[in-house]
Amino acid sequence: MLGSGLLQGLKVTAKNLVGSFHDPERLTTLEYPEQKAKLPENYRNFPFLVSENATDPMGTLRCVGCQICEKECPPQCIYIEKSKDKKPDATGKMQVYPVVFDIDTSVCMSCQICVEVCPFEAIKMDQVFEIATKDRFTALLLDRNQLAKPNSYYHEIHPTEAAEVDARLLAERKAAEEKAKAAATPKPAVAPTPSPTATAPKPPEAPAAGGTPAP
Amino acid sequence: MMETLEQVRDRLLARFPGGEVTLIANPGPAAQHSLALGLNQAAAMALFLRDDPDLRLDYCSNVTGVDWPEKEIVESTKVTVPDPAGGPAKVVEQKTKRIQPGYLEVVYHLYSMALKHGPVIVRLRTGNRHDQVTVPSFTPVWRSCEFQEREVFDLFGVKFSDHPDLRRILMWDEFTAHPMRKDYVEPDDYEWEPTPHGTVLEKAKAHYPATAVAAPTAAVGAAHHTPAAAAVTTAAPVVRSDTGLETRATPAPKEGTP
Amino acid sequence: MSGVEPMFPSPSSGAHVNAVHDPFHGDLLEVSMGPHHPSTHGVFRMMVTLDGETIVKLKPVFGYLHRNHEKLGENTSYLGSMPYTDRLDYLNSMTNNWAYALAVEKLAGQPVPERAEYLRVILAELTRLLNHVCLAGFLLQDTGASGTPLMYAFREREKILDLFESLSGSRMMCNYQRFGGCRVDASPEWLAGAQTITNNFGRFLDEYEELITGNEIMMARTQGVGALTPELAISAGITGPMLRATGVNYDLRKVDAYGVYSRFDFRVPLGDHGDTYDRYMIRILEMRESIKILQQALPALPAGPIMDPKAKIRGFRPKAGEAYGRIEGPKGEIGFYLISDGSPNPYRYRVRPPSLVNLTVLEDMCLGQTIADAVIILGSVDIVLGEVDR
Amino acid sequence: MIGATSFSPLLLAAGAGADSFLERLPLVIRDTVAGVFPAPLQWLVGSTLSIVAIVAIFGGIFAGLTLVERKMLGRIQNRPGPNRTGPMGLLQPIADGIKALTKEDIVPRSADHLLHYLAPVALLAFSILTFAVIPFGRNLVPLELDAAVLYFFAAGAASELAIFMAGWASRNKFSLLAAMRALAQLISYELPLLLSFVPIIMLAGTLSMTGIIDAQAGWQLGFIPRWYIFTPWGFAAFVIFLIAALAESNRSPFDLPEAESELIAGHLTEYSGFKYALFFMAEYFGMIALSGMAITLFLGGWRAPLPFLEFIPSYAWFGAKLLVLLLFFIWIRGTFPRLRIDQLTRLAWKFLVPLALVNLGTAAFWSLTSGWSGALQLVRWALTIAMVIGPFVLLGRGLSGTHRPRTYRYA
Repeated sequence: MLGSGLLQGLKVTAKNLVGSFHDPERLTTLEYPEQKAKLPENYRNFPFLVSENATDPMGTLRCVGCQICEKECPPQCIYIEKSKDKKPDATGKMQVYPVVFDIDTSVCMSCQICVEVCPFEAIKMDQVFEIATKDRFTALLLDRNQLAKPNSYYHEIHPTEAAEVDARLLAERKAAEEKAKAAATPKPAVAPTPSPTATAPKPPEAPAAGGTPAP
Repeated sequence: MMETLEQVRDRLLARFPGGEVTLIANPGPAAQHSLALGLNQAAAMALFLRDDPDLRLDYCSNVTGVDWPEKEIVESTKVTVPDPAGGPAKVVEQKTKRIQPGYLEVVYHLYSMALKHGPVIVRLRTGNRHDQVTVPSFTPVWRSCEFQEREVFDLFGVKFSDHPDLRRILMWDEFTAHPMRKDYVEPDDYEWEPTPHGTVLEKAKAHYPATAVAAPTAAVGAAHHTPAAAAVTTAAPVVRSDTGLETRATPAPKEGTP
Repeated sequence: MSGVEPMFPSPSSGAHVNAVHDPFHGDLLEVSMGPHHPSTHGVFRMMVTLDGETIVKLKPVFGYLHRNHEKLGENTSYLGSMPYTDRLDYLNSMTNNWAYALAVEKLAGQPVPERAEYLRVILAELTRLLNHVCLAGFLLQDTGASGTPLMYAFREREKILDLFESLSGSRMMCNYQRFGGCRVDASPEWLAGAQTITNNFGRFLDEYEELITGNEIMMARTQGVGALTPELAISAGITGPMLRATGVNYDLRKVDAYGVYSRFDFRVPLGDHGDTYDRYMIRILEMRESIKILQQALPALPAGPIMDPKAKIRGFRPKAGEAYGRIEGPKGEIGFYLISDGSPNPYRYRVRPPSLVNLTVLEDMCLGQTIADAVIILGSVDIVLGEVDR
Repeated sequence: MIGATSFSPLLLAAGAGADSFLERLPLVIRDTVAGVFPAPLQWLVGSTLSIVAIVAIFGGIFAGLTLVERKMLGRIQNRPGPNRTGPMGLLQPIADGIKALTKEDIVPRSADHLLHYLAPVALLAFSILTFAVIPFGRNLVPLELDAAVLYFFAAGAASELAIFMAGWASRNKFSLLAAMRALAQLISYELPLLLSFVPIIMLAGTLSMTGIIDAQAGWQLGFIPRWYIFTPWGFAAFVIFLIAALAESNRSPFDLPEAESELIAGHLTEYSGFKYALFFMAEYFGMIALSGMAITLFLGGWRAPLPFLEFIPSYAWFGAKLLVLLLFFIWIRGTFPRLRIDQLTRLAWKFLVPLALVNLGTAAFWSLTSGWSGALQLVRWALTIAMVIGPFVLLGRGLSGTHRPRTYRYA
């Protein structure tokens, strides 16, 4: 009969009207500034640079200024100048370091490609999203001082991923040390210094292992 | 199952005695080979492809243009220069070290919804890239070409005769160039932004000589381009330019950062 | 030059409309709907010529969101284009990713592990749910239902977006597929969440249909409005639900059977009238079929790697050649045509946008209808301007 | 001068509680204030007080209603609605008002400035005029007219003229289309609106509002009020009236003149700031007035629904009924899509008008058979119900035509 469909519709909306007062499924909104949704571990926003410790972020940056991310970044929002000299990194090895490392977050599209291509686990995705500023120019151009965040922070926001990365780095370091030791025992004069450029070795699973391991 | 592309070519040649049909091999793993049709009978051939009971390519999925300029042709002949024998692709790569004039190409991907086969890829090639850029339109054969051919016209500059409504589609009507051509130079318009990239800085200098934005740009640029000035970024010079753009070398503290 | 008689000439093309100049009719009214119109789904513009409220001519105007996506694709690496495909049809980034990955995999002859294929199917079907449920909401919004169906649709969409976020890190710009697999593996918790949403989605659809499908106003507004014949639909290259609403059985999931779709049991709903109501209902029915696919795919997800071990992330240079890869996106056939010259960037990167091609027949459908119908016909075409204008 | 004495017939007709203090409170206040002034000015002061009271009270109701509507629509749509301004968003209307007042008033350069300015004012004036004759309570009729019903609809119909003014003066194509739609809608729906309550005038035998309310006094079986809605023809007339009232007040699903998905904002496209707010206010006033009319005609006016509830003052009952009707309007708005203009007029001419005409006959039959009792009473009810449902089904079939749910095939 004419109108039955209309009445049915009224029934559904009435159900939702009443349900919104007692059924959490029917009132799904969060009161944002007071209540915050829990960000999933994989959530990504803008990149940051991982440094080994918080007290000396510039001295312990993992980044070696290899400029791979700068080349691969689709919107070209990264700008790097690498140093002419070498400085000891967190492990004490002499490394080139980025003198300038800028990310223009007004251009960055949070695609995570820089993270995937980085062979040194030096750049990771941050989860800070309340970054509105009144200055659309320089406030959105982050330099390396603003980008550097300690590894502990990385553990805080991406615990699973960070643990994997740490384990991998540790294994790499150990392997390198043993290799060096093995190399040092017969011929102490020639210590192999791995080149800090794009050809640096990277574990094959690294690009794919952005998140949790396969169950 | 659909007949092979060679058979289609042979039937087309038999049906249109004066026509040209060339099989173009695709050396890649996809092995999607294509037919280049001569322009003089292309529309009739398209009609044949659509209405032939064995082919019934009633659905033209994709229409696009490709620009092959003069210089690049030496490198890219692997893909495009036909293999007369239709044999394996390797042979082609070695023989094509010759300079060809550039041309524009329109590629049609045809499928059959009735017989559920495809694709048959059809290519039309213009004589050159300047004055002989007219190819017959397939819009009368497949309506789906209407907007896509307009797009090819807009972005590549291929003209389609018999197209019912050949206007620019994505760019505005007053636009003159064809942006998808390989030799397209983007217009020199520029809005100042504090990016450290060298090319943008060069542009900035050209557009804002000496005064105005040159000051903040120079500040940013100097800081980034001379290692000695790297420390300047950590200081906080506030630069106020004549245009009222105020820039701080140390950006505002990020709120919400733990 | 060719002298081919068009089977389906484009109506009122180029020529101006014959205005009826008698005192009763008066002049025709030309209205520019868009690019800031509330219901043109973005910056789309229709130049509509009206006789009273009846449409006598309608010319779509595009390009307000044009950013030359294809040129960007030619100037960036193969991988670098992947995040840009998210921004084509920003509702369906997962299927865009898949279509692009499929085309590149064809170009490079890159195999994909089975687990990744299953994940792709799961995500594509979730995307289909997401897109269709949005469309159902927007369509009802266009008919003036003051937001209620749209809000219900968005409520469900949010749940799927949450899933995407927890898997890929971003709600809409997923950037998830890679050449030869996927970027992140799905955890058991994620799969359980997907299973819950799949189980509950049918109930939501029931309620949604109760709200609106039988509604007399809805039927009066959509039935017989914007009808399309199957012949014209085929000739105009219409794909997706809009094609199947006319009764043409052409679903790439069945025709091409790409990925692992041949392993799932699902049906393709077909309409008989090709009008707006059919287009709406086909999408509702397709959602129910998508739920069926998800119910089969989620438990059957095999263990194993998600990336082909030989796949390269950095320094990816496919051999010279070309490939056209297409999948059944929620809006229709989304295809990518790539020409490689052996360099890290594609020589030619082309997107076959379903939204743009489906708009070919907008004028055919709208002629003789009223201005109020034009809005819902446009809504039922289901366009996203990011893809139309590219 | 316009004291309690002028309502003495009413007082006599009233039942228990008619003389209670609460019932007389508004009049007492008015008379006390007016008594301060010299006698020749008392009528002026009294009328002014009535006007101020109406504008203030209904202005307040409007403000509250915007909030209630947004809250209720929000709840229907599974969201909380405005809740940021003040506790639970209660100050939202004030914020809206301030916003509307402080916004720039934009007038298109090519608009007809005078008409563009006058349209919102006229619309608001016309809709306030209709409040003059509505009996808000037992003793609260601002203006007692013998032909109050006619006056009400005359004033109400004029509001469409203001909408046309707005559409025409804006010099905008969308506004013009909206104006044409508004006129078509007015002409179409004036007829079913008027025809729907002709049976009531026939049975009540008066065009006076108080007379119609008096005709609905008393109880059936001791507890069912003798309101017209509780008769089969009265119910049918009520539904027709409601549909037509929705159309007259441009409410969803008949909000075609301002159909935002087609005509952007229709006649409101070129209005901004406080003029826009005036349109908004007038729309709500129109809705409130028509609801008040529906209450008076069908729902027993200010009368209590049950005998033992009569101690509650009459204006409270009026307010409660008004609230129920308004919430119903909002509920409808939250549920239905919008009709097309041709469907809208077809609904009026091919469905509502014939139905209203048939209903006139049904009411006549009801009136003629008022003497039937016992078993005949049942026959009377059955016949009238059949006379309501039969045409509804038949006309409904014609109206829906070929529109029905479809079944789909699978490949």
